[in-house]
Amino acid sequence: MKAENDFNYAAVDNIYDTWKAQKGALIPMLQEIQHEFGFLPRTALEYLSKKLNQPISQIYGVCTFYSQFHLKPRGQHIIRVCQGTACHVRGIAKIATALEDELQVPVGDTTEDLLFTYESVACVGCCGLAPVMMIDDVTYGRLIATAVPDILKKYERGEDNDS
Amino acid sequence: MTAKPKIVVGLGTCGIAAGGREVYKAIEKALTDNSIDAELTQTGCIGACENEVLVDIVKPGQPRISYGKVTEEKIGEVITNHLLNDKIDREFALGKIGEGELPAEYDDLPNFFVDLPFYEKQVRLCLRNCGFINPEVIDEYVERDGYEALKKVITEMKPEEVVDVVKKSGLRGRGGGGFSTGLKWEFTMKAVGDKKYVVCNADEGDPGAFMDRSILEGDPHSVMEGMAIAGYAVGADEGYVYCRAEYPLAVKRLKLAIEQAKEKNLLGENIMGTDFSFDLKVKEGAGAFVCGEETALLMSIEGKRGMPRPRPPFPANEGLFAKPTCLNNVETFANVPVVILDGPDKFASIGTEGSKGTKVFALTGSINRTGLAEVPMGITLKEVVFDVAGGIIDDGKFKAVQAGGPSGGCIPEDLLHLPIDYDSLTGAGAMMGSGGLVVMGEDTCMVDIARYFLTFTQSESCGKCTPCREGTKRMLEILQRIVAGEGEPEDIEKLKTLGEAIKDTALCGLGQTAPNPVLTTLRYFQDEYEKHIFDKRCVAGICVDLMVYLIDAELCNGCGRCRKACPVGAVSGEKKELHTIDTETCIKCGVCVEKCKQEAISLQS
Amino acid sequence: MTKLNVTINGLPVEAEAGMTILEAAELAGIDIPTFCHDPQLVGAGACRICIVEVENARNLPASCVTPIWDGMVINTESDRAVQARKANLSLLLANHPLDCLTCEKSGACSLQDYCYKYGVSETDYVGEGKDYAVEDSNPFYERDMNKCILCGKCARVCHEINGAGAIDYAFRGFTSTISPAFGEPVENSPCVFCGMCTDICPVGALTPKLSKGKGRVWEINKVKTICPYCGTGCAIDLHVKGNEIVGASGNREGLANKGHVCVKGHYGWDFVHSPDRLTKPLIKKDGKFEEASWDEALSLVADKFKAAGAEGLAGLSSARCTNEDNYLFQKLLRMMGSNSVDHCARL
Amino acid sequence: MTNSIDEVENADCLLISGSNTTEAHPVIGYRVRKALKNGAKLIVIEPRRIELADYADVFVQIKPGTNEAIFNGLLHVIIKEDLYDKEFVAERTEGFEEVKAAVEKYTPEYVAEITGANAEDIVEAARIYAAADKASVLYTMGITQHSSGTNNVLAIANLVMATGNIGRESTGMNPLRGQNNVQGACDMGALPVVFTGYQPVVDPAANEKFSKAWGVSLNDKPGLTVTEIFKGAKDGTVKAVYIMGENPMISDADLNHLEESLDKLEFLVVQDIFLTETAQYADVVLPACTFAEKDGTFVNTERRVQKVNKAIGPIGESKADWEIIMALANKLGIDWNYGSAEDVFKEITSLTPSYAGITYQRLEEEEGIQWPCPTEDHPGTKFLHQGKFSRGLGKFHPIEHQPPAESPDEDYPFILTTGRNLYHYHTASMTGRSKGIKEFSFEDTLRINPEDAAALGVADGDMVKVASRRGEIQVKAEITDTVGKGVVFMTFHFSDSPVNKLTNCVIDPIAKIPELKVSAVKVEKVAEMAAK
Repeated sequence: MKAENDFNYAAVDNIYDTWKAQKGALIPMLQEIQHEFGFLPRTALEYLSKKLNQPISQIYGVCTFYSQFHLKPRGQHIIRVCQGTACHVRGIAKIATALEDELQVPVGDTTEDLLFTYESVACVGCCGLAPVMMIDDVTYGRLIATAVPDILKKYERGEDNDS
Repeated sequence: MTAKPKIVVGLGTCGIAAGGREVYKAIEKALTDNSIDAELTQTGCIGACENEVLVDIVKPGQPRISYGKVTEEKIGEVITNHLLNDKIDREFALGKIGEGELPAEYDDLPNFFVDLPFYEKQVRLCLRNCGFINPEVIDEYVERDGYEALKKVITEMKPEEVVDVVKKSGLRGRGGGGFSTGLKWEFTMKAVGDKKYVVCNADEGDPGAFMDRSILEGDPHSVMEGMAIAGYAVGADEGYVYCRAEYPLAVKRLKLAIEQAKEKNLLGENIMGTDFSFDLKVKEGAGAFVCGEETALLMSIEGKRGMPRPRPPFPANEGLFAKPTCLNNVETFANVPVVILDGPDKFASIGTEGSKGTKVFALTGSINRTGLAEVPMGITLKEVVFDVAGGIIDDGKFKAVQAGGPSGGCIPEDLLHLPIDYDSLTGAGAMMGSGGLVVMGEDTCMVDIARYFLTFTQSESCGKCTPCREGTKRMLEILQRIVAGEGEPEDIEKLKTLGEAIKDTALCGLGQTAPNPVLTTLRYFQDEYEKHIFDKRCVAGICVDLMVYLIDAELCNGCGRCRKACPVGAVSGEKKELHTIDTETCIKCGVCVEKCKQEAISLQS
Repeated sequence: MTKLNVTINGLPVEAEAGMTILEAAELAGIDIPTFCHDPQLVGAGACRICIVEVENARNLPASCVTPIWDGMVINTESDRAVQARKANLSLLLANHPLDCLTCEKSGACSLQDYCYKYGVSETDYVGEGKDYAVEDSNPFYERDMNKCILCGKCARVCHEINGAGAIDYAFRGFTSTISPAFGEPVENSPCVFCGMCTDICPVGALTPKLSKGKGRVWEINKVKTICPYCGTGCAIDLHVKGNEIVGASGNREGLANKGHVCVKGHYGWDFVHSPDRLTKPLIKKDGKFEEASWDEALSLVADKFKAAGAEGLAGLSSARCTNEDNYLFQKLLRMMGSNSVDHCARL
Repeated sequence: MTNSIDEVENADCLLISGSNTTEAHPVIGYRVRKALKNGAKLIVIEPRRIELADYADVFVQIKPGTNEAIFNGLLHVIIKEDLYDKEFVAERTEGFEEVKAAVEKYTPEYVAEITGANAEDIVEAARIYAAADKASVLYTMGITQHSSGTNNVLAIANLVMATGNIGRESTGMNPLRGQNNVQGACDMGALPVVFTGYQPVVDPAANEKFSKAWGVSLNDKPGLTVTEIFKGAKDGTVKAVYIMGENPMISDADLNHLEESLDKLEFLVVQDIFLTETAQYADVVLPACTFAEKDGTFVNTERRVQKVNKAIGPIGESKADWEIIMALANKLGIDWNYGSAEDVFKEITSLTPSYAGITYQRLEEEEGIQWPCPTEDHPGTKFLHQGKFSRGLGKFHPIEHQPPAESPDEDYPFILTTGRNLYHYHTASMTGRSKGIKEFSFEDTLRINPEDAAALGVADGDMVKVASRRGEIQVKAEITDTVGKGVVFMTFHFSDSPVNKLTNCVIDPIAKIPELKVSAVKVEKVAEMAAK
């Protein structure tokens, strides 16, 4: 309940007011909400649905149709774990477990502090370095599970730029 | 006022990507450092992509000199040499444009549009201003007869007359099907409605097509003027440009252009003091290729899922918000002022019987000169591929040209004599589409290309109709099996049956044309499919799953690097002795090739 | 009305301008298969099963959304149309569980019927299929989106007829599905359980729970009657097997409701078979009810009424009972000399 | 209803008051939403922010029991701004001047004070309603279940006539009937003052007609109404009561008072499908068939007579009500011999001019017929009062606002108002025995405004005690801003929280409807332990 009250309804109000005069302006409203919040928070969508008198199912349908929209917050850093054969053979599963232990989220999710989004990827094409993961544009190869926490700490400390 | 020299930097998306902004800054610095008084400005894309970054220098009384492939480091020198010493750096100079005197030593500089092979066969109507004017300064457009056509239309012509002129010109839609623009306008004009709209389709989503972006970035007013003329002709007072969100620069320049046009009363209420009012808005897409389909586009502007709706009713009768709507694409609208000012007959004198005017093509692939080329209709594919684009790189052999993006098809060498017009391309199983031309050499696998395009359309299917939603998925699965060496003999038949059924029954243009890349490659290159299926071979050497890594016994010195690098332990061999790869274990990652200093390992089909 | 002449399967048909091919075919008694079409809903043209061959047309238009023109020559069962129809059936089948033996909808399933009609016994296209959990957390109906063929009629009926708009298309392309917002179960959506979506679903994706396992379509007899709840007077069909009601659905012929229903009319019929039903007359003896025969009970009532006299007798008739019941009720009381007849019209 | 359900979606203005249409008449609610999609304007005048209020162009939230004031207020604005239909008023009505004078003092500000609404909203609503070409008023018990219920209806009629919004397609005054055959029960003379088709028992011609047809000399004095019957039972003048298919022990106002009446009765026979709360008090209970087990006819809210068809045989020894009545008649020595429901219907049509043209065959073929249908070749009547009112000229009645019998005070500070929910029907004797519905909607709540709840220290879901001068019940609280401050709401569906123990049985002097929509109550939180 508290979180609800803390929600920035005023931002949604502003966006709604900017666009309400224009017919069918749902998409620009969503674009601005996403710009404001970094994603499309459910609370914002439900609030907008009431303001627009438009069924939330329809708004959800629009949000899930266009690839630009995200219903979940995206992390500051995107971690991609390689699922290629080489990585599989070389034990990417252990790396994945280590990541999940550290991040406390399953594949496809974002950590609560919004620092990391954890995804898997078919093959990053660095089989010689297997097992491999990428964080943003940086590739980490020949990984061992015990190294994972240290790598993540670098990002947590904001020292990722020099890598 | 004494004229200042002018420096123009090509700052379209392509120019920016090639480092245009850095070049611009370097020029600023060079001007300051050397206390040169010159006007520094920007322009859109002139089309010669391979030569980015492009910088033009105009010295009063001299022709405009175009420099290509300039770099941040070298540009300062080029500028100072040119402006202070009248020395033209031949390393970068591409040619001269326009009239004026040059020192005699530069007499041999090629005339940009006449002598450069890339431009020799081009006729620039739509791209008339691209690369010349600063798109962010409306006056530059106005100086080149901008808004004259609109003025003529709203002060001298009746709407019916405008429609007649457009009809007479033979202009056809440049976006896809090639429907007569004049007829479309006539239908919208005659449709009954208390409100009408003009909509510009700027949702250019085909991989490999970027002409609409170039026009919007380089000459937004030409599109807006075309829309306003359409508005006057059909009786609309409001227009939308639906632009894909991936074109932020185009959106920015459009919005700026609209603002400037409104300030000058060239848009908005009572344009140029007449009774005609026309307001224009920009709507950004949100990432759905299908919104390039006209009814899906309208749904999207209405704030809905971009799912196409059945036609009829056509947008001319029931379009945006169920009101009569005139919907054309960027290139079509950009042609309109030319049609009006030059007159329909002049326009119709270009092109063929059924296809009038020019068409802008985005040339990409294995060719020597990539870029945007505007050529007259009726020119042959061969001329475009070999004369304009300069043929295959490294003197390679031509294999096919993919025309029309994911909706188009692959045209083989023996059809290169085909003239470029709507009907010939459609007859060959391809289409004009938005005008993407991807040229492919011998090292392209046609099955892989088909799979590539289908992957695209499949992932962009809206999901509304059965054949597209389910059918493209199954076709893609079959193609994936074939390139993975798991193809079955009946797969070719299945692809044909599915492809025809989708083509025949899909709801919208995207679905109906989605099988084209597969059907045309099956039509012209069935043998490649058969080799993949029956011989498990990919002749182009593209489909990795059909290849094996082999170590050349002659070259291998048994260093063991490959063995150590192999992530799956597929390489065996004693030190200093010939190594071998166990093809069953090998996952074809290619690490061994990278590691081998002897270049002893290669992929064999 | 302008009349247009078209030819369908060689038959000359006179139809009205503005009609679709499907409507013209209906006039001529020619059946065209459809999944996504419903005369009460805005045309979608989504399923592409109703495609027909039209002379001089480039492709095969969907008959449900294509208007006729004068002189149109249509073939609903040409080889090309049938091949395409079979391909689309085969595609739907490839992404649909083949559990017809236990499916509630078996026998009334359009997919089953058309596959039968066109001899599509198995799919040519095996590949990835849907994998959704069956949703049965509400007491009224089950949602099995694995069976959904995305005709979209449920979503359209929810938006266009009911207006609740609880469900809609979500996601895109092959991953499209029909869903409440955020993938919540329907009870967490604005769904009001009118169940019109279950009536309109052509396959077994939406099935009423109360009717589950209670009878096969061919064992069920539908009896049209009027809903016993509010004053709207919705015509409903009671689904009867033997002497048991096993389901209900809206009846489209009803002029008051045109087939529309609410949760009560659709799912509120099972009180009829409640174990609480009174099955015998009861007489209260020493403060406790005892079963009695009709004769005994009615004799007692008659005696008491006579004893009460016209002044002392009153009756409450019923706004739930039929006209015939009410008529005889007031007639009886009035014949007994009492005008003290009323009912709870006011409550 | 003066109009048909089908016409709702073509109105260009709907004024909804005293009707939670989407819950109480869901299928008509669909049509309302369709009308809105078609562009109709919507005015909602309600004490609660019902679902449709969210879609309204103007939502006027009023205190319960202030309906006449608001309608007078609308008419005031319409007259003041010269928006009334002078031609219609002149040609088709009488008594306008008196009403004009009466509404003079109902300025928006004055009405706002009485009703708690915004004055601007009143003006806006009046303008929208007056501007519409085809305006239709939909209302139900929220208008009628008041001590001034009749006046409320007349106030609406004044508004409707002044703007000429009646007697045309999609244009009129439409009470939505709450029960499947409440219209039919009235049509059939299940009222103390009329025979079938509203032929008065006091009218000598009618009385003679029925006496002759039925072969006895009939009483020509009005009988007792339901409230009077129970009063009579209490003071001993009514001795035997025959109740068919009604459950007043849940639905009537002031249940404690009613209980006393039933206890006092010498003999009560209840004929029903279940052993209802009322049947518990009976001396004899007769098992009746449900709608599914019998043939007959229902009349819906748009006066459409429709055929009810037997789907299954009787459960147990139960019988169709008409069969039971016939058997009883025969026990009483009246010799009846109806072979079928159709035989009964034939007698009805022979005695009822407005039904004269209706036959079972026509009902089957024509999907029901809307009365009046005087002859077999008459198609039935889609909407009433076209060109002419039944009495000739439409009569305006000056109406003064009269506060409800009970106003909140220090002891009972809240106004309790009641209604239905979507899932249940009336006393839930049927829906409460339907598996799915029972599982989904199994208890009531007291809807209370967040501010009020906070002041009482009540949290969502807390058990509260609700008490009026007549009784008290316990129920869970549901905190919602759909009710205004000082107002609480409950449904009357649930026997474990029988809200009618609290309601006021004061009745409207003309229609004799109890004031179920307004009673003063107090609310207090029940201590944790006591709740269990």
